[in-house]
Amino acid sequence: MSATKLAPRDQGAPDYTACLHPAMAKNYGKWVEHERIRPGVLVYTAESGDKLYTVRAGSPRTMSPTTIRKICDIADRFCDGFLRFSMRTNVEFSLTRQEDIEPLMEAIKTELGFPIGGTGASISNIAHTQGWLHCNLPATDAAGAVKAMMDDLIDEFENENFPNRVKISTSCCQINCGRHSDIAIIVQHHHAPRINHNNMQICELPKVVAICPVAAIRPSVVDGNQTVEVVDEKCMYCGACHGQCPSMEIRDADTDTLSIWVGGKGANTRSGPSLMKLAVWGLPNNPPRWPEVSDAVRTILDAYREGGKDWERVGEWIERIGWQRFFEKTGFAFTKYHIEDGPNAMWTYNRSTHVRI
Amino acid sequence: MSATKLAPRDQGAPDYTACLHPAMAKNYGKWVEHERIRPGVLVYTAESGDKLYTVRAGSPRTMSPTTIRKICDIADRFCDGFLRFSMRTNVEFSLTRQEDIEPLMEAIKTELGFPIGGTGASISNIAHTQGWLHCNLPATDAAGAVKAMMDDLIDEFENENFPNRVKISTSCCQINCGRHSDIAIIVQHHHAPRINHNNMQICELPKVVAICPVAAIRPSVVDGNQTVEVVDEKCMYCGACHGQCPSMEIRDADTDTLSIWVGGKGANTRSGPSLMKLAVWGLPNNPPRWPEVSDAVRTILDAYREGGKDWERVGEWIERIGWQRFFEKTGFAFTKYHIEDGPNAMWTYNRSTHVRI
Amino acid sequence: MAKKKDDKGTNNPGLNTPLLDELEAGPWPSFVSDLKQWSKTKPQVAQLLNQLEESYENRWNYWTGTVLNVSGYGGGVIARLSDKADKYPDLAEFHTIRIIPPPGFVYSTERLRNLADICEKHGAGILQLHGLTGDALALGFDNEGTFAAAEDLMANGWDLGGSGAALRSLQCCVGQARCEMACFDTMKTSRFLTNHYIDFLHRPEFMYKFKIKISGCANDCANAMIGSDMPIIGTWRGPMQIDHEKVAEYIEEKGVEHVIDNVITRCPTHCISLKGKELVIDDENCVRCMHCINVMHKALKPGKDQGVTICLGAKRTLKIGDTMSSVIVPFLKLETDEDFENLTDLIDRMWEFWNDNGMDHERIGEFIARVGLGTFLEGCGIEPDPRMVQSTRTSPYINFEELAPGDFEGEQTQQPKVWNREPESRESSS
Amino acid sequence: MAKKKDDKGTNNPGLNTPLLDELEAGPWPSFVSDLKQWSKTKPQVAQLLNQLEESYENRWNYWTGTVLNVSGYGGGVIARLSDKADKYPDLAEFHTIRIIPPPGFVYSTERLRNLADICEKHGAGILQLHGLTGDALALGFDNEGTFAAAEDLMANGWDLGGSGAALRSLQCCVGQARCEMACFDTMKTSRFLTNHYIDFLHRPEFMYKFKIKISGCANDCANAMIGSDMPIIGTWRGPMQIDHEKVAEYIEEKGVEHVIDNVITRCPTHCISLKGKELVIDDENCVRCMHCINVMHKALKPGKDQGVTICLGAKRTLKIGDTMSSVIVPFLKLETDEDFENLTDLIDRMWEFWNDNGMDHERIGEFIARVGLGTFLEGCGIEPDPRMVQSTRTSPYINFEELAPGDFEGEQTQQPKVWNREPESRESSS
Ligand code: SRM
Ligand code: SRM
Ligand code: SRM
Ligand code: SRM
Ligand code: SF4
Ligand code: SF4
Ligand code: SF4
Ligand code: SF4
Ligand code: SF4
Ligand code: SF4
Ligand code: SF4
Ligand code: SF4
Repeated sequence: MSATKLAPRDQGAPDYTACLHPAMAKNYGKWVEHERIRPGVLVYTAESGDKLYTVRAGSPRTMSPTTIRKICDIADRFCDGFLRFSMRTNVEFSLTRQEDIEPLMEAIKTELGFPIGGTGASISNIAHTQGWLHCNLPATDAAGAVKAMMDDLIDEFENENFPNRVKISTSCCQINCGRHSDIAIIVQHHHAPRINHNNMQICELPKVVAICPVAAIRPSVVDGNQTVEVVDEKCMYCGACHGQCPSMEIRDADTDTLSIWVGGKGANTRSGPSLMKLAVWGLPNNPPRWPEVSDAVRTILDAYREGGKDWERVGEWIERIGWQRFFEKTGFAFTKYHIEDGPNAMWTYNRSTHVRI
Repeated sequence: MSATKLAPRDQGAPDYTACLHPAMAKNYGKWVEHERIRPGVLVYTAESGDKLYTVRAGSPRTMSPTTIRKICDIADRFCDGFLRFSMRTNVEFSLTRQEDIEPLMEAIKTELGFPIGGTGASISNIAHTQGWLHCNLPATDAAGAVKAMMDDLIDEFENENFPNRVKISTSCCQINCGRHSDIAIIVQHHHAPRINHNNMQICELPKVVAICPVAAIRPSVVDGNQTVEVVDEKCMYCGACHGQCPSMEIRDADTDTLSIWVGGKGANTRSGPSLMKLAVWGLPNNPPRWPEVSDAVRTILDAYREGGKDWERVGEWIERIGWQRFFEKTGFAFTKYHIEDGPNAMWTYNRSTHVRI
Repeated sequence: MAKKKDDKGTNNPGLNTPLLDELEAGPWPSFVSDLKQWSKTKPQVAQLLNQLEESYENRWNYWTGTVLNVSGYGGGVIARLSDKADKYPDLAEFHTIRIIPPPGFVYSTERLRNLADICEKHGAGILQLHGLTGDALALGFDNEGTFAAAEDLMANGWDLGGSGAALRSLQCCVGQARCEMACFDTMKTSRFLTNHYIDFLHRPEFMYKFKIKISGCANDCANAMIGSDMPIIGTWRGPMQIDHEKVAEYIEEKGVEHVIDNVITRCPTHCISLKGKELVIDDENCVRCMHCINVMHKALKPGKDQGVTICLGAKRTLKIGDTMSSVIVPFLKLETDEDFENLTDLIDRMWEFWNDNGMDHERIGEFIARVGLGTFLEGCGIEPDPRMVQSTRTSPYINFEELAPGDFEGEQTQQPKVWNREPESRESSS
Repeated sequence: MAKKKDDKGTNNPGLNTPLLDELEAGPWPSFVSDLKQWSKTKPQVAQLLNQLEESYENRWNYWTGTVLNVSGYGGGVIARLSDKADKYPDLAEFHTIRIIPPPGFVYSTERLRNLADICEKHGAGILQLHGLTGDALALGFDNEGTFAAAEDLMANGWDLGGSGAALRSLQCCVGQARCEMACFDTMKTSRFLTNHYIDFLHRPEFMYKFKIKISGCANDCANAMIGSDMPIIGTWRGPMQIDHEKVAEYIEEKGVEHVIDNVITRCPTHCISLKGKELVIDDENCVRCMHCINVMHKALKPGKDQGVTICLGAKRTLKIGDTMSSVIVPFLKLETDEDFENLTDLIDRMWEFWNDNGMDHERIGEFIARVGLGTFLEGCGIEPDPRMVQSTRTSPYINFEELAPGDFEGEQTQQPKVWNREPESRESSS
């Protein structure tokens, strides 16, 4: 590369105005109404009376240039050469000619093999993380579990049969890049990190000691090497040290398990944002299709569909019926591990006599 | 006393059945209905059809035998020789003859000088603590402030003009034996404890060091005496050490101030119990009548009466209208001191975009 | 040095209380007026008022605490010495005796007069009915007077209340004696627990104080939820009682809007709906908060199958900040002897675990905050129940004992990855 | 050692992925099928799939992180080295480039093809649209390929995204481009802030990462509240817009019960009431949660005087547990240049205080949790506002600077009480 002239730096975000469908550009800030024609298809009406149809298609997020080009081909044919991706890695094709909706949907299905849906009270695409494909920390894969789950849930993507939108995410380690969701799958470790003392980076030592939230790591010397040791009794297996220093290995293929969390919500609607909470733990890390995870998610979804009132998100439904009923209706066990510990624990206890009996 | 034969020990609680008004004894567990005839007077109806009238009179809690005997005289005349005290130190006269209600009320007013009321959506008697009359820790008096406040609020005791019951309490130190209430008055200190090094009890040393919530106290030696010292920057002026050891003096007549807290609630009604929160700070400790306190309490009460919906307790009203409106409507200033600090602070922040604009 | 009772009031300086006198004006009954009057009978009360006047003037307190015990008891007396004993000799010892009142604060005038008589006889005779924990407080005894009063009280069927690191005197609402909301017998429960545990009440041997308060229903008139380590609160299971005729009458009288605004929208779980003139309650989701019953108390009542919910942990703010009570037993019947045994069995186990593992001055709520509710339940042999929590945990870091490596068959196969490369930090050339 | 691009796929072992093949079945589009197909064009992708197959088999990961920087940039590349480089030489260096997408993820096919072309040319060509922070992710570049791709991208108008202790690529919802709920121009704001702060995005010099996400309204489709250090959320002041005719139509169509159950009872502040066929909103108490507007979106709309609410502090759980965003600016107009200056001025002050006083790896939410919101506000020169808190403090222990002794006139008059008696511990005799 040494001969190459450097390209311009620090250009920032591309000019979006050049990327807007003409109807979007024209009616920017002047939309007045939307309606769902059918699952996966919305129509937006502008002050001008213009109508913009949008067809939402589920993507696997990770795509080859071939697939990207197929998407572009379709957008060129039906959407004046524009398209967008949604916050949940769906592809959105917008068009102004109503009569093109059917042919467009046909093209999406046959040429891309992407399902159409993810709108309204459906299950949209599952947010997921890098997993074994690219991250250095994962204890499981995320894309594989998502593919398996979505195979199972495809009807729920293509229809709008829930009390409200259902957002699902999976993460491949406890760091949880997948964020809080109505339903989230994450990993748990079950013993303290093992240390590769031969390989400890001196430069990392102070950082790795500092990052432990419970001060379980202390400097030590093994075989004359500066290294660290972990106080087993204190360690809560969080893996923060592992992220800081790869010689602290937190993962264990034999003992790592998956767990499912429910009720995370970012929307400020009604009760506002809320963190997700533990529903089921101890599911096996079972590639390639993690059937136990799909089953448990399905169990939660069925109970939610049956018990939720319109507009209640998963967490709001559980809040209303109470956790006791949640466990009754899903059949999962409530254990002492479901009870929060740590500094904020008291705030999660039932500080009233409000109980369902 | 050495000659006295010891009386029987460990007898426990007196037999309440011998202390029940006959109508209470007869209809124990068989009451079906109550109604407020007028403020201060209730009628209870039993399955048997029996009716029991109850007149509630405000007492100053601290009473001489003379006053006690006057109470007994009235109860003998109208109540078959029985009476009770309520949870808020009111005296309750129960009777079965409706025609005796007026004469009873007359007797209470003229012979005892006690007001009648405290029922329903009124302000009942103010719960208070020992103060300078008997405790070893107080920075202010409680009974005096209560007397002054109740003089001001007597109409509110005798009528039921609020959205819901109003419970007020005062405490004479930050320990706050007065408990959480709709409105509570407590004391604040403003500098670290001063230490009487000559008088430090060695036996107390480990205890006083241990009790400091922020580890601000450490052992030290002054003039050859084992004593302690306080790290000023750490101290939060809580006074825990003062309760443990009188040689740690937290009070300061010149700088101690009073503050008013709102929204405490023990009832499980609706939203359930809640802790009280800071409304106003920095009121002067101003005996004998603490007029600034009465004024501030009145301001809160007026705003609550005007803005609260039926059945909303003070805290529920504030929750609904939001703290911003509370400060607007009362005219009190919101300051950085109103923002919680310490470990649970984050839980009190507004973790949504819910704002009134 | 204790003085003879007869000495009291010798050289009494006379009342001089200009500030306190300002508390005589106004319509609310004045404790100052009452005590001034009383000081004519009990001269030491004049000294008390004079000292209080100085407190008002200087905004300063003149009492010092000490310890005084009646033979066989480790608590019940709050002993105070005046810092101004030179000036007010009768305040040199000026103690309060805590006396267990009849549960629910019910009195016959005979009993109440008896109390006043004894307190007058042996001390200053000032009574406070009642202290915030629920004792009858009698103020103003010197050491000898305290001992004499205690004997006299006990000879008359009274007993001392709690103080220090002990079970405290219990408090309960009037309950079934006069209230149709009461879901169980609060007075009986209060007396039963007091007497069953009287040893723990009188001889402090806990980690720290323990308060029990008892309310007949969730309205919690006994201030149990915020004022006690262990609130016992009446409740029911199954549907509440609805008198549909009275519901219709109520709606007729007050109008639909009133019912929506005051009942329907106020239910914490939104489990009530209005179908014409009928209230329909989704009983599965009623959390027994009492609100709708309070509003429509002639039409609605607690259900028939009654019992209690037991909570744990409230205290005020010292050290770790306020703790609130949280559910420990969602529902317990409290009628038969066996039911009461279940209750004491539970309390025994909780006390044992707390006292075996707690720290000095650590209330049970602080103890639970420190060790965690999960550990506490396990220590007491109580099954975890989702009703104990408002929500399950948010923190993903869990110490799963069941899944510790030892419980897995065979050896750990995966060793730490050998990370044997120097970390590279590169920049594109030029 | 970097290899020449031409080498890729030499001695490619061929695909052997029985487990991954199971992810080809089923109706959902399969990334495995796509990549298998693509491996015919890019042989290194076959190695990638084979290594992934081993991960699936052994439940183990084979990537190690490292650092690689494009000239002039301190981030934007997530560099990975395979632990199985011996077996899969083309994975020896296999980096991801984070690329700033057009705000709102809008693309012309021209731009998207351009992106795909460049990525194919210099690396494995795998794209993820988009990463959870909001970057366009391009996977599979070796060191040289990374540098070449970066130059090519930049020559074509793209720029690198954020990584490390830097401002991260911003993310915003589609907003005014297609949504009638949008209360401000999310795309413009996103681009403006990206470009204004591009230096902080490209050259990590913060305490730790800082994410900004932007949603046009409180529905928060951009996941700002739980996924960013600083959510910027559209809102309005004054009354919302109501089309009373459409309200009546809606009630007609759906019935009163439906409206009560889905609108009236769901309002968090109970500020909506139904008077016949009219909705009455107590605008003072509307907290702009969007719920009623979502349900009756043809009849109700955000008010006309629009702006943003700014929050601060969300991050996931590492170290101190999850933090959530809380309000820092209740309302800010965001239309004129001056408005935008107000915004950057605010951000500048917050960043300065955080970076001057924060600790290593401390996100701004953790920083606030440590120093307290009061201190933070003061440090940034922001006025405290009650809308920043859900409730005022419960802890009575306050360090009042204003009332420190120095601020009082004169000397402290009261010295500690002289407690010069031995504590007495007495028992009644016998
Ligand atoms: C396209 C997209 C924005 C974008 O810029 O990409 C979008 C678009 C719309 N959202 Fe959204 N939301 C989008 C992600 C989200 C997210 C974030 C996410 O999915 O990760 C959330 C917040 C999730 C959370 O709480 O953590 C979100 C919470 C909502 C809500 C609130 C739902 C609730 O009641 O809590 C609404 C309101 C509604 O449903 O009427 C909403 C409403 C809408 C509306 C109806 C707004 C409008 O008038 O256009 C849009 C049509 C959606 C539909 O599916 O019927 N959108 N929406 C995103 C599509 C994601 C997808 O492909 O599935
Ligand atoms: C007599 C007393 C019980 C006792 O054993 O002494 C009592 C008696 C009644 N209470 Fe109470 N409450 C009594 C203290 C309390 C307390 C504790 C306190 O005042 O310190 C509370 C809880 C305070 C808190 O939340 O911290 C209390 C919260 C209630 C409530 C719940 C109000 C709410 O909506 O939150 C009700 C329900 C109601 O008002 O209908 C209630 C209702 C009642 C009823 C109507 C119950 C009944 O059917 O008899 C009684 C008539 C009261 C009246 O004043 O109209 N009572 N009530 C107490 C009178 C105190 C006084 O003299 O003022
Ligand atoms: C007398 C009484 C106030 C009154 O005038 O009614 C009182 C008076 C004292 N309380 Fe209290 N407390 C009294 C009810 C309460 C309550 C209310 C309750 O029980 O419902 C509370 C709040 C609830 C709680 O238990 O936390 C209360 C919370 C405290 C605390 C703070 C505990 C905490 O951890 O935050 C202390 C100090 C301590 O425990 O270290 C305390 C300590 C004290 C001491 C013993 C001061 C001391 O440590 O030396 C006071 C003795 C004063 C005296 O001369 O009699 N007192 N104290 C109440 C007891 C009367 C009775 O027996 O009926
Ligand atoms: C790529 C991505 C997942 C994905 O597949 O989409 C990702 C991947 C990584 N995240 Fe993340 N995070 C990604 C979005 C998130 C999010 C979601 C978001 O931004 O909305 C979160 C949760 C919100 C938050 O910021 O906390 C997130 C929380 C973390 C954390 C935990 C922070 C915490 O304090 O709890 C770490 C570890 C850390 O910061 O020390 C982390 C660290 C990492 C690292 C850099 C692992 C490491 O420390 O070495 C991962 C690099 C993987 C790779 O090979 O590319 N990542 N990470 C996302 C970024 C793509 C993009 O640029 O568009
Ligand atoms: S969740 Fe963990 S393993 Fe997965 S991408 Fe994020 S940091 Fe990497
Ligand atoms: S896993 Fe977490 S708790 Fe354990 S040593 Fe590492 S950083 Fe500390
Ligand atoms: S509040 Fe403080 S000063 Fe008042 S009685 Fe209780 S412990 Fe004593
Ligand atoms: S006042 Fe409180 S914080 Fe200060 S030294 Fe005493 S116990 Fe510690
Ligand atoms: S707590 Fe319930 S039972 Fe007891 S007095 Fe109050 S309303 Fe009646
Ligand atoms: S008691 Fe409370 S929870 Fe039960 S129906 Fe009535 S208002 Fe709802
Ligand atoms: S956040 Fe609001 S403005 Fe943005 S897309 Fe969602 S609904 Fe529309
Ligand atoms: S936007 Fe939310 S807070 Fe405002 S009126 Fe509608 S539901 Fe109520």
